[in-house]
Amino acid sequence: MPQEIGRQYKEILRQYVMRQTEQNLYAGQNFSRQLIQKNIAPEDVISIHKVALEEMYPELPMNVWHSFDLLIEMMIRYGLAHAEHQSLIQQQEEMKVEMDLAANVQKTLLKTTVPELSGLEIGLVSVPARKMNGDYIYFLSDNYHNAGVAVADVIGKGIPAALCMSMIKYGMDSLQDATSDPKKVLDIINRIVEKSVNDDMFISMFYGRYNVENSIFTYASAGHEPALFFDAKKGEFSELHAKGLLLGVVPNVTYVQHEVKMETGDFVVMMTDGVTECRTEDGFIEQEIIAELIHSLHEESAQTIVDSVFKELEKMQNFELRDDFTLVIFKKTS
Amino acid sequence: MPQEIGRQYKEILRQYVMRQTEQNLYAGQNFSRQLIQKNIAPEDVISIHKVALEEMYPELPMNVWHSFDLLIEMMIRYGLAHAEHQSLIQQQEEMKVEMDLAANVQKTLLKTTVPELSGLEIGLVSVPARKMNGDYIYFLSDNYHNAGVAVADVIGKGIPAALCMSMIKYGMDSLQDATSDPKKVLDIINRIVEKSVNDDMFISMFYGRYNVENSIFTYASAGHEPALFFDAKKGEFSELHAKGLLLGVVPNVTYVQHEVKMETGDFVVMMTDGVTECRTEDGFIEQEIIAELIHSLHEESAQTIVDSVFKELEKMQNFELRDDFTLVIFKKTS
Amino acid sequence: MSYRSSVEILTEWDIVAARQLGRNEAKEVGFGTVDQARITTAISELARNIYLYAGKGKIEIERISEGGKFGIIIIASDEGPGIPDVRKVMEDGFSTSGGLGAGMPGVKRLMDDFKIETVLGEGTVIKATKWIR
Amino acid sequence: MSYRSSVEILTEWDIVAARQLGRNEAKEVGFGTVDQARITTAISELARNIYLYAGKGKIEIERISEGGKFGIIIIASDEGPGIPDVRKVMEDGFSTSGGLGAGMPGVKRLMDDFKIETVLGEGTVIKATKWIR
Ligand SMILES: [Mn+2]
Ligand SMILES: [Mn+2]
Ligand SMILES: [Mn+2]
Ligand SMILES: [Mn+2]
Repeated sequence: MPQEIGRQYKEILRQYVMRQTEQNLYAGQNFSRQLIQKNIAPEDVISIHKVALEEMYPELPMNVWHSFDLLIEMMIRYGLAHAEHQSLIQQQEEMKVEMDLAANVQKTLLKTTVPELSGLEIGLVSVPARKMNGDYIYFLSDNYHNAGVAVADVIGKGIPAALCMSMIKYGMDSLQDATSDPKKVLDIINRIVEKSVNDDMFISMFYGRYNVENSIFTYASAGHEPALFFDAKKGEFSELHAKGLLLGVVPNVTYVQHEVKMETGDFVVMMTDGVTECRTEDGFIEQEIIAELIHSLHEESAQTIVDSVFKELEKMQNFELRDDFTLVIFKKTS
Repeated sequence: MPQEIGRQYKEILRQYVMRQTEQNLYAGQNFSRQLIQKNIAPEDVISIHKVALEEMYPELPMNVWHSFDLLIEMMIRYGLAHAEHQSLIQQQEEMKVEMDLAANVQKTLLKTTVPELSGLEIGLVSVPARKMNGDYIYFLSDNYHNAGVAVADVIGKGIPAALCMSMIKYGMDSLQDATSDPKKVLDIINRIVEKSVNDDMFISMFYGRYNVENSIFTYASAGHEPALFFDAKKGEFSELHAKGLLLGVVPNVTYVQHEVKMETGDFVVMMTDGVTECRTEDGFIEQEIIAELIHSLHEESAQTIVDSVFKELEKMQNFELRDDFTLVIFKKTS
Repeated sequence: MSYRSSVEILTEWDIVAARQLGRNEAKEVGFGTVDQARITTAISELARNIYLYAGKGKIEIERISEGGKFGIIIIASDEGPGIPDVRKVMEDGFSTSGGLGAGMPGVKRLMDDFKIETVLGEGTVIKATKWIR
Repeated sequence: MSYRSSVEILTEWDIVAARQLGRNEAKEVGFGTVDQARITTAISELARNIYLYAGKGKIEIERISEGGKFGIIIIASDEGPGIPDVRKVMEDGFSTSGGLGAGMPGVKRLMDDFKIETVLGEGTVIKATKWIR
């Protein structure tokens, strides 16, 4: 223990014992900040205090000094926890650097390009609850007639989910054909997932394909959150239901697909359960609130809608995302 | 603060002030354990101490009590750090569960089967420095004539490395042919890596193939640690050098391959730099020591050799692995 | 209406004045010595933030009671630049705090309840509540 | 040869005896009060481990000096089952220690140097050294 610290503390103590002002307490607390930064353990602080007091009041009874020895003993384990904290902080820092890097690797590995088709607007927001995203979006397109999108969610978050996602990506890569039927896409991905994933990992996926020639949106679902269809003329929402088993449960599943005809101004909202299961302290945010919110924005561009919905829901949840949040909108503009 | 705690502490303090025995200090420290478990902050401990002392010695001068108020103020930030520690521990615990799960997912994703060919013994040990392995082993085999092995190392550790590995796996999966030439394998994997990996991620890979019919071991390297060849007759090691660029640097690389004829008792040692760059407090463990170690074990089975080498090097490093450690031996037994 | 008093934060000395106000109020409401020190530390952090990042603002202390419980609210407000990423500010920045447990997560820990409202370009209002146990 | 004294660990009371020995030695060698308490805590942990996991063993204290520096070595030895995975034992088990910083990583932190040797089925010897600063 450098003597200088003892000397400084004695001065602060002398001042405070003389005059119990806020300023002297403030000086004390600022000094304690420095002590922590210098890795002084709490038991050392007691010892410094004892020494300073001994020098100032050597006449105090022995009992007082004995009592300080017990207090030092009491503080040793707090000091250990404190030292543990320092190394934990360092580990945390390393982990943070690693996670940032991993998130970057993930972004590069899973990158996908939003198709640009005339007559179709696509809006996308996908925000991980933590560093790594367990939601996955993959676009397929011939850049002319068809735009397909896979919206997937690994049941689970973080790194294990991210590892699973990399597998889906390779499955999707192998498709390379935007005209594939949604049911067929789910079929293929299901087989890949079933083969290479742990039994306790499940993935839900929605696959939708829009054809600009006939304005038909075709979709199928593997246990995924239903999509919403906004009918601009009626100003109403309806759910795009589709039944289908989660990916990876059994090797052979035949998925069914449905279709809906879109008119100008209509849009389809695809999402993960991170959107529908947003919750505040008071419980879940009601579905209707989300639908109303989107409704109020329906004249905006697809990207503006998704961005605004995310911002609003983030605020409602007091800026704490409990699950990865993904929202995709396909909007027919002409 | 429950009054009970104050009462108990006062009793411990009374005992200790009366008789300064080790047993009383032991009682105090055990009590401090309980306090920590009950989430009592260090500033609370000072306050409890002050109250107990006040009750025991009300006649002490005011200065003593003022001094305790400053000490409480000094402890507040230690208390904050302590509370931070508690939540950090919880995060750490969640992270641990997540990493365990991720390591499991990785194991399932990257699983590979050790080929069984008559006349060839294969030994394998691959231990991650942390939870996730950034070293990767993949076996290819026709289970009859040829056994191939890819030994790869992502430059980097942990999760980002693990994500990259998943990509190599899909590349290797697409090969499915144990007769492929090593140079061709590296060629293909290089193209995949170059396409989908960040510019700052590099992977080294050694690919070796043994043919039981002609006893020839053919190999090529993409910037990987050289393999060692043990000549049983001479009782000597030589390095299997092979030049070649790391994977992922440029899209088109032509790798060169070399071959070596094996006699009964000969073996090839393939490894990652986690083996050659083992280090103790005093610096790197010398290459010669590792070679001598393997030499002394050369009559053992391939698996016994790799296991023994790992155990010995782990001990030399005081049980702290600095890098993922992978060692593969191909030994001709007849 | 409940009793409210305030201190303007312009210089570093005002931090001490805000602490003094908070400690006095906490004492009068009936908090013990340790909790007084905790409330004061929370005020310290909030006032320091105003001083460092907004330039000026104020700390108000409001005494509250509800169903026989008594407590205190610290209201820190400024017309500074606002906080662009609240999620980030509320995250434990263990390494940046250097184990000091400082910043907004520290204030949240010292108090029982913590609310933040911020608008870019308009300012920030933070309300932190603590009840006597 | 350097001065060495020891305590057998068989019952929980022997933990106190080992602590007492360690504290006396540390005091005589010239450690300050706080370091005495740290050395004693390290002995506590080691003796407790013997008592809990090996059944019996001993704690020896050796005074050491080197180039004008003075210090102490705690040697904890047992003929228990040995430690199957040393890496795991030396890892910070934050959650298992519940923030108590206990176990072998705790001993390592309390002391300056820490060495462990263990053979399955034969036992474990731990040597922990601390120097006067
Ligand atoms: Mn998920
Ligand atoms: Mn989800
Ligand atoms: Mn590596
Ligand atoms: Mn390596």
